Amino acid sequence: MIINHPLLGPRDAAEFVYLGDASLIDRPDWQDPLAAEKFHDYLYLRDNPVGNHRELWYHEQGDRSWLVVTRNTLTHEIIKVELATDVARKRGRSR
Amino acid sequence: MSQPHRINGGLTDRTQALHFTFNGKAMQGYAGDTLASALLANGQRLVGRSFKYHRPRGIFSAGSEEPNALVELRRDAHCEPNTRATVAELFDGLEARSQNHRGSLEFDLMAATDLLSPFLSAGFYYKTFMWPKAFWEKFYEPIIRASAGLGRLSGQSDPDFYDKGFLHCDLLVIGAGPAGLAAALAAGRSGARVVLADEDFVLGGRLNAETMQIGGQMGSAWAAAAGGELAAMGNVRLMPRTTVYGAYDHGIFGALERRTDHLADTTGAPRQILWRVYARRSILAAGATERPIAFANNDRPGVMLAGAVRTYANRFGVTPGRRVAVFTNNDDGWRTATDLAGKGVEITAIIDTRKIRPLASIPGVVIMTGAHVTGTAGRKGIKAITLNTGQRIPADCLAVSGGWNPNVHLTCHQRGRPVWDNDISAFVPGGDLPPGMTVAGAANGTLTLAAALKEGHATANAALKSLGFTPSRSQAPVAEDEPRTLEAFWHVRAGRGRAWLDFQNDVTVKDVKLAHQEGFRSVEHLKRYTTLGMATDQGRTANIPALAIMAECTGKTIAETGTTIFRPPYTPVPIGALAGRARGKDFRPYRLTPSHKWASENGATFVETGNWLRAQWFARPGEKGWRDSVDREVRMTRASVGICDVTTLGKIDIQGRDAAEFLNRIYANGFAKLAVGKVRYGLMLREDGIAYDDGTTAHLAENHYVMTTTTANAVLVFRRLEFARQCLWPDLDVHLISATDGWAQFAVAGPNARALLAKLVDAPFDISNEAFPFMACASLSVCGGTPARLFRISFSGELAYEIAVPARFGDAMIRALMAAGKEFDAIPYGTEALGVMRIEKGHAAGNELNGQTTALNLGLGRMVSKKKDCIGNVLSERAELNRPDAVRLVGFKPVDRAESLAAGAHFINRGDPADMDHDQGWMSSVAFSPMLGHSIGLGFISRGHERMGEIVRAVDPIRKREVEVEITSPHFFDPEGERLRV
Amino acid sequence: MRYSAMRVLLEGLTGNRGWKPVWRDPEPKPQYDVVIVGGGGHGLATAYYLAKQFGQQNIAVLEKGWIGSGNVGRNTTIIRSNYLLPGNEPFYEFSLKLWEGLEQDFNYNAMVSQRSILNLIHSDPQRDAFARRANAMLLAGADAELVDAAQLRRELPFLDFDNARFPIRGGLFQRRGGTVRHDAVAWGYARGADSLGVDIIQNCEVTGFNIDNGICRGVETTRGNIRAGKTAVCVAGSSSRVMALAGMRLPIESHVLQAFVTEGLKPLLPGVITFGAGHFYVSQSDKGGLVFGGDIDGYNSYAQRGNLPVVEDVCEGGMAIMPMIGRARLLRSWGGIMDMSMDGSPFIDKTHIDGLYFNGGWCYGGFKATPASGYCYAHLLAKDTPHPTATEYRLDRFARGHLIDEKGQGAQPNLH
Amino acid sequence: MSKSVSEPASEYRLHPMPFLGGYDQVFSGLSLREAVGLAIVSIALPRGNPAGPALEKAFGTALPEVGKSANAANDKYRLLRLGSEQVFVLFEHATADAESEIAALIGGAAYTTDQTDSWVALSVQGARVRAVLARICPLDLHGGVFAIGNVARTSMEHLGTIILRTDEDQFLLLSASSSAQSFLHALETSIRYTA
Repeated sequence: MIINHPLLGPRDAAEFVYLGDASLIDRPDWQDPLAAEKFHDYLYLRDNPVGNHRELWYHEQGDRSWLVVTRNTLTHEIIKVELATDVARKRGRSR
Repeated sequence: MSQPHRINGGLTDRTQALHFTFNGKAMQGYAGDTLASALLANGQRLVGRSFKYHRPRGIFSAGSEEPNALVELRRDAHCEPNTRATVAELFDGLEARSQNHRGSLEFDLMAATDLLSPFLSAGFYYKTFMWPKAFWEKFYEPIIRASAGLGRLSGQSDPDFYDKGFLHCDLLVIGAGPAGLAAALAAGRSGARVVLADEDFVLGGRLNAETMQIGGQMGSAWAAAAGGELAAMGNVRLMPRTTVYGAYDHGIFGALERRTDHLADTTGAPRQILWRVYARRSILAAGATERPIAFANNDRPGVMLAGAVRTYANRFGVTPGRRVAVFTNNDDGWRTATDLAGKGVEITAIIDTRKIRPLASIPGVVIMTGAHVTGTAGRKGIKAITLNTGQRIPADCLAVSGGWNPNVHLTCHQRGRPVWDNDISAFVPGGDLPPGMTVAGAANGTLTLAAALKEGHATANAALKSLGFTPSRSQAPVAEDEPRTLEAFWHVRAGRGRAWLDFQNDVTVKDVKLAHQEGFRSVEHLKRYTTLGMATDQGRTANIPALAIMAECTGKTIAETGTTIFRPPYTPVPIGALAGRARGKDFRPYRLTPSHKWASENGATFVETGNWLRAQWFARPGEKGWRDSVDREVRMTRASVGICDVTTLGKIDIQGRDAAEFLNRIYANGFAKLAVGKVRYGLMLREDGIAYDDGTTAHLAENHYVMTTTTANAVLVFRRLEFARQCLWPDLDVHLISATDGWAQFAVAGPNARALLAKLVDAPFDISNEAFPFMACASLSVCGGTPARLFRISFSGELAYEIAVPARFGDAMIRALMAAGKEFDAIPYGTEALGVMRIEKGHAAGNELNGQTTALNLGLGRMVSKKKDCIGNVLSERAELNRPDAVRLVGFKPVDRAESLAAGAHFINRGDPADMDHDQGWMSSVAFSPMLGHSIGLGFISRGHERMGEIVRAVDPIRKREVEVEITSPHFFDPEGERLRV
Repeated sequence: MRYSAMRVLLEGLTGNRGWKPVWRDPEPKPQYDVVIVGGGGHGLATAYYLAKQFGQQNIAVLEKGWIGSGNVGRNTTIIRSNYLLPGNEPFYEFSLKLWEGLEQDFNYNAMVSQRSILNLIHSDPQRDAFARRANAMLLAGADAELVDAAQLRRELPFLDFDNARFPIRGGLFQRRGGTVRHDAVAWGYARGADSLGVDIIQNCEVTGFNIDNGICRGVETTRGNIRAGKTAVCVAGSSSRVMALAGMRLPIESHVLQAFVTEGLKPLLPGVITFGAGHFYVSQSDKGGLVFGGDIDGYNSYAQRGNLPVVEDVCEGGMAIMPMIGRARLLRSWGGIMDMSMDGSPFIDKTHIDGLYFNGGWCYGGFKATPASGYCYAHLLAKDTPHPTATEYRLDRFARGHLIDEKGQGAQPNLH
Repeated sequence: MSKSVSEPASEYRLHPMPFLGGYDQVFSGLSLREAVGLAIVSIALPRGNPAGPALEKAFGTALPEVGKSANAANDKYRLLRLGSEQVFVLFEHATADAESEIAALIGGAAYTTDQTDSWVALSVQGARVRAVLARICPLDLHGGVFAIGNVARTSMEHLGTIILRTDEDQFLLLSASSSAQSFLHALETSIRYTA
C-alpha cells in the first residue's frame, strides 16, 4: 500500500506502523465519574467496519508523525490522509 | 543427425550448438532454444510422470502454462526441482532430469497405481485409511507422501544469492507481445518513464511463434526492431526474463527478474532479483493461453496444444512430430496445419468439431469437420488417433486447440472477477480492475493481431493522457486481422478411457462428474475436492474446460458457475528470491555497542539481544565454563569495581516547556517535581494498566530530560511517547529525539567506582557522596575535555554510576576506564553478571515485565499514582487485576541450598497435586548467587508478599525436577540498600 | 452411507456410481430450535456436537457462500495445544484430544497427522518462557518436550545451526501437535451433522436479527425469515459486521492473515516448525507442498488478500532458519480474515440479548480449536452454562480485568 | 567552540574513532566515503511559540519546506527539514561541541540536541549511484521526483536512513551509528550486485 503523506507525498506503507481505530485519539477524562467504563469502551470497543475506516498510522521510518488515514477495509483504497495532531486539535484535544 | 526433429527456419542460432544432458543422455541444441524445444528436437517425447497415476507425460505447451514437462535442473545444492522445460533457457552444460518416478522414467514402478485408478477417484482418501486408527500416520500417510510430491529439494542450503530492488515508473507494461510492444512504443515516445517486462527471454510474445506480418515485416523481425528502439530510449527499462507475478495495492507490483538461470556459471552475481515496481499506471498485455479439448487418453506424450506446435516449428525450427494431426474447434488450429505443412512436415489429418467448410486444403491430408477425436493409441507416445467415425489415423503428434483464454490473472489479484465473453467463449477482464490498470490485446480478449496492436497503442495513449503526458503522434503499427472464429467445445463424450483435464494432478472428466454427484458443486468445492487446478501450473489449461463440464452437470452457464479466485503469484516464485539478502547473518542488521571492538579483543562472548550484540561474559584463562567467569565478574564487581557497557538501553532526549508535565502523565509515578540534577526511577503502564517498561529519567537542565528505557522496548516507548504527544496532548510543548546511539554509556559499579571515576572526571567537578549523591546527574567533562554525562544510578545495588560520552569516544572511554581501573582490579562484566546482580537485588527485568504483570504483581503497586492523569492508572483499578490472591513478585531459595532452581518452574503448595488447578505461580528468573553461595530465584506466587518463610514446591516436570523452595524477600543481597548510598 | 475401504473398493468396481452427496441441499424451514450462523469449521462442528452429544434435533447452519469458505478453508492446518495460561491450555488440550478421535467419530478421513510441532528457542529468556509454558502444558495433561540444540541438530539437520543471525538454542516440541487436511474438517463435520438431521443451508446470508424486547427470536436472511429458539453466531472474520446487525460492538478487529504453499516436493519436513525470532512457521502437506505463514498484515481488512511486505518478511524468516528452501517456489498465497481479539483469546458466550450467542475472536488460532469450539459452544447452547474448559471466554472479561493475554501485548489486536 | 583555551589536563585523553574508521573506497563508476567530521545538530521547533523568524535570522535563510534542504547564508550550515517540527543542521565541525555552537547561534529560539554521534554519514557518488541505491532504497530517486537538495527519511535493509541528494549523481546517507557496519555492508553488497 502507499500512503500519501500530507507533508512528504506518497510513501510505502511499509515505512509505517499501524495502530488502529482513530478513536484512540479520544482518550477519556480520568476524572469522569464513569471513567472506568469510558476507558473500557475507549480501549476495547473500537470501530471495525467493512468500508471506510479512520485509523492511526505512525511514520516510524519517516518523519515520526502520526497520521489519521481514512481507508476502505474492503478495497484498501485510501480516501484521506491527515496529520493526527491536526485531527486531535480539531477534536478538542489540547494540553 | 543428432537432432532428428530439427527443421529449417526459426530464431535459434544454428552457429551456436549447446550441449546438455537429459537423464544423463547427451544431447545438443542451439542458442535460443528452451530445454523443451531442444528435447523435442532430439526426439525426446517422454519427459515426466503425472502426480497421482504416474502416467507418461510429454511436453504439452511452449510456455509457463506447462503442466507436464517438469524437470530437475542442475545438480547437488544447485538442483532446482519442478522446473518447466518450456521456459528453461538452454545453456551449454545444462543437466536436466525427469522426476516423480521410481526406477527409470521409462519404467516407473509407481505406474502400477494407474491400474488402481477406479479406486483412486477424486477424494477417495477421505473415505478410507481410517482403520486401524494408528495406521494413518505410520503406514498410509508415509506411502501417500512418498508417492506424491514432485521434484526433490537437495536438502542443502541454497548456494545462490538473491537480491531485491525498487523500480518506479509512470507506466508498467506487462507482456512484450504485440499489444505490449505497441503500448511501450507509444509510451516511450511520449517521454513517460516506462517499464516493459516479459517472462520470455525474447521480446515479441506470439509474434515469434507465428508467421504474421506487421508493416510488411515478419512479426518477429518487427518485434526485434521495436525492442531495439525501446532499448535506445533512456526513459524505458526493458526487462526480459521478468515475470510480473502479483498486483498489490495502490499500483505496487511484484516482479521476478531471472538473471543467471540461463547461464552455466552462476557464481558471484545474484541469481534472481525481486523487484517491487511502483507504477502510476499499468497495462496488462499478458496475452492468452490456449486450452485443450478433453477426450479419452488425451494425456499421452505427443498430444500438444496446437499453438505450441506452431511455436516449436516457427520459433525454434523444431517439429514435435513427423506426422502431425490437428484437432480443433476454431480457426487457429488450421494455422498449425498450414504452418507446419509449409515447412514440409507431414500433416495427417485436420479434425474440426465445427461443421464448417474446410479453411485450407493440403494435399494428402484427411480433413474432417463436425468430427471428434475419441481416443489415442501409444503407451509412451501417441502413434495414432481414432475418430468418432471409427477411423484410425496415424499421428505421432496431435495438435489440439480448444480456443484461447485471456491471461486475466493480474486483473483479479485485488477484487476483480472476470466476466464471460460468449464471442470467444472465455473469461475476459471484468470491471473491477486494480486501480490504474488497463488491459490490452489478447489478455483483454482481443485475439487478433491488428486489433491487439491498435489496442496496445490506444490503451497506452489513454494512460499517458490520464497522467498528463502528451501522447506522441506515432500511429499504431499496421497489420491484418487473422480469422478467429470458434465454437465452444469442451470434451468428447464418446470414446473409452479417461479424459484428462488437469494433466499434472490427474483430474479427469469423471472426477468432475463425481464431485458433482457428491455435492461439491461450487467451483471452490470442485477445486478442493478434486485438486483440479492446484498443481504447479495452477490449472492454466485445465480450469475452464473443467468449469464447462461442471456447468453442464448443474445445467448452469459457465458465467453462472464462475471461476475460482486467481491469487498471486502468476507463476511460482522461489522463496530465496522473496527473501532476498535476508539469510544467515544478513537476516537482520547488527547493532554493535561502542565497546564492541574492545570487548572482542578481551575475550567477550557475545549474545544477541534484539538486534544488539552484547558482551555476555569475559572469559579469563583457566576458567572452565561461563559460570566461572560470571561468578568472578559478580564477586569482583561487588568487591572492587566492574564496568559494563549499557549503551543498549534506550535513551530519549526530551525537551520542551511542558516536558515535566508530559513525563508526569507518561509515568505511573510522579515526575512533576523532579529537580534539575536529579534522576528518578519511573514505571510506565500500558493504558490497560499492565506494567510496560521501566527506567530512569534524568532532569539535565530546565526543560530538558533524558529518559532511559529497557533495551527491548526502546523503539516501542518512543512510538508511544510520540502518540501521546501528537494524538493525546497536541498542545503540550514537548519534543523527542532518540539519543540511544549518540552516547556510549558505561555502568561503573562497586565500592571503588567513585575512586575510579574520580581519575577521569575533569576538575573541578566533585563527585563526592555529598556533592553528587545517589540519584544525582550532571553534564560535565572527562579525560581532559570530552563532554560527558554522569548519572549516579545503580542496577547492581553497588555504589554505581553510569558515565556517558559521545559514541565516537566509546572505544577510547572503555580503554580509559580499564586503564584507570587497573589499580582497583577493575573488570568488565557482561549481561550475565548484570543479570545475577539484579536478581540478587530483586529488580524486575524482561522476564518479570513480560506484558502480563501489573504494578501490583511486581510489588510496585504503590508507585501508581491515583492523584493525577497518567497512562494506565484508570484501568489498572479493574477488579480482577486487584484480586487479593493475585500473584506477587517475591524471592525463592532452595530449602536444600545445594539444589539449583529453574526458571519456568511452577509453584505448587506442599501436599497439593501438581496440576493446573493447583498452580500457584511461576519462577521467572534464577541465578546462582556467588555472594550467597546458592541458587536464588525471583518468581510470582499467589499472595506471595504474605507468605514469607513458607515452603512450596517448585515443580518443573518438563525437566523432570522438583525442588522445595522457601519464599523470601526478593532483595537477597544488601536488602537495606546501604551499599549504593555510600 | 458409511465410508470404508470396502466401500471404496465396491464403488470402484461399479464405476463409482453409488456415491451420494456428502450433505443434502435442503430448503430452509421456517423455524429451528437452534440456528447457527456461519458454515465454517466452528459452526459445522457446533451443529455436529449439538446433534450428537447434546441430543438437539432441529438445527440449521446458515452459510452465506459455500461451506468451509472462510478460515477453515484457508489456513495453515496446524493443530496443537501448546498454550500457557489456565484460561486457554485446558481448552486447547481438550480440542487436541477431540482431534485425536475425530475421524473415527465422524467417519471421514481428515488426515489428522500428529507429526509434531516445534517452537525454536533462540535466547535464554525465551527458554525460560517456554519452560514455563511447557510446564503449564504438562500440568494440564498435555505433552511437551524441551530439547537442546544438539538434539535438534540430530532431528532436523537442515536447520541453520551454524550461521543463523539468531542462533538456534533449542526448542519446545509438542509431539502430539501436527496438521489436519483443513477442507476435510469442514466436509467431515458437515457430513456428520447432515447425517444427524442438521440442515446445512448454503448461499443463505443473514441480513438481520429479529430482536424483540431484548430477546432474539430468529434471523432475517436472503432466503427469508427463520425463527430460532437460539441463535448462535459463529462467523470469525465477519464477527463485527454480523453482530453490528444486533447492535453490538465487539472487542475484535478484523485483520488479514496471509498463508502460502509451495510447489509439491518429495518429503522434506517431518513436522511443523516455528521460528522463534522471526515470523515463520511451516509444515509439509501430504501432497508435498510446504505450507507456511507468518504475521498478519497488521491493518484492519476484510479484503482476503495481503501485501508484499509480509510475504517478504515471512520468506525472510524461512530462509533465516532453513536456507535449503531457497529453491522451493511459492506457488500460491491467500488471505483470510482473522477475528483478532483485544487479548488474543476467544469468546464463547451468551450476549446481553436473550437467545443470542456469540463465538468468535479466534485470532489466527481458530483452526486447531475447531472441535473444542464446536463442542463447548454446543454445551453452552444446550445447557446455558459454559463447558468446564471454556469458562473464561466471556465478553465481559475486559471490564472485569480478566485478561487472557498469552503474548502480553495488551489491547493491540495486530500484535497477538 | 574550537579546540581552545582551557582544556583540563588528563592522562586519559580520549581520541574519537569514526564509526567506519574513515572508510573511503572507489569502485568502478562509484565512490563511497564516510563523511568524517560532519556535525549534526537537531533543532526542535517549539509548539505555540514560532521560532521561524529567529531561525531565519540566525541562518540567513528561511527554513526549508519539509523534505527539502537549504544552505545558510554563510554556506557553512546545511539545514535539512525532516519534519514539521524538526530540522537537522549539518556542518563541518571536528570537536564534540557542535550543539553548543548551534544553541548559541539561535539564542534559545528552539531546542537543540547533538545528533552527531547518533549517525554514521556516507557519501556515495558516481554514474551508477541510482542503480546501486535502487536495490535498497524504496524512494523514487529520479531527478524529476527527488531533486538536488531533497531530503527524506526512510528505511533501507531494515535500517532507518536519511537520504539527501547533494548532486545529480551524489547522495549523503545517514544511518544509525550502532549499525554502521551493517549499513555499509548493505551498500557494499548493492555495489557488488550491480557491478
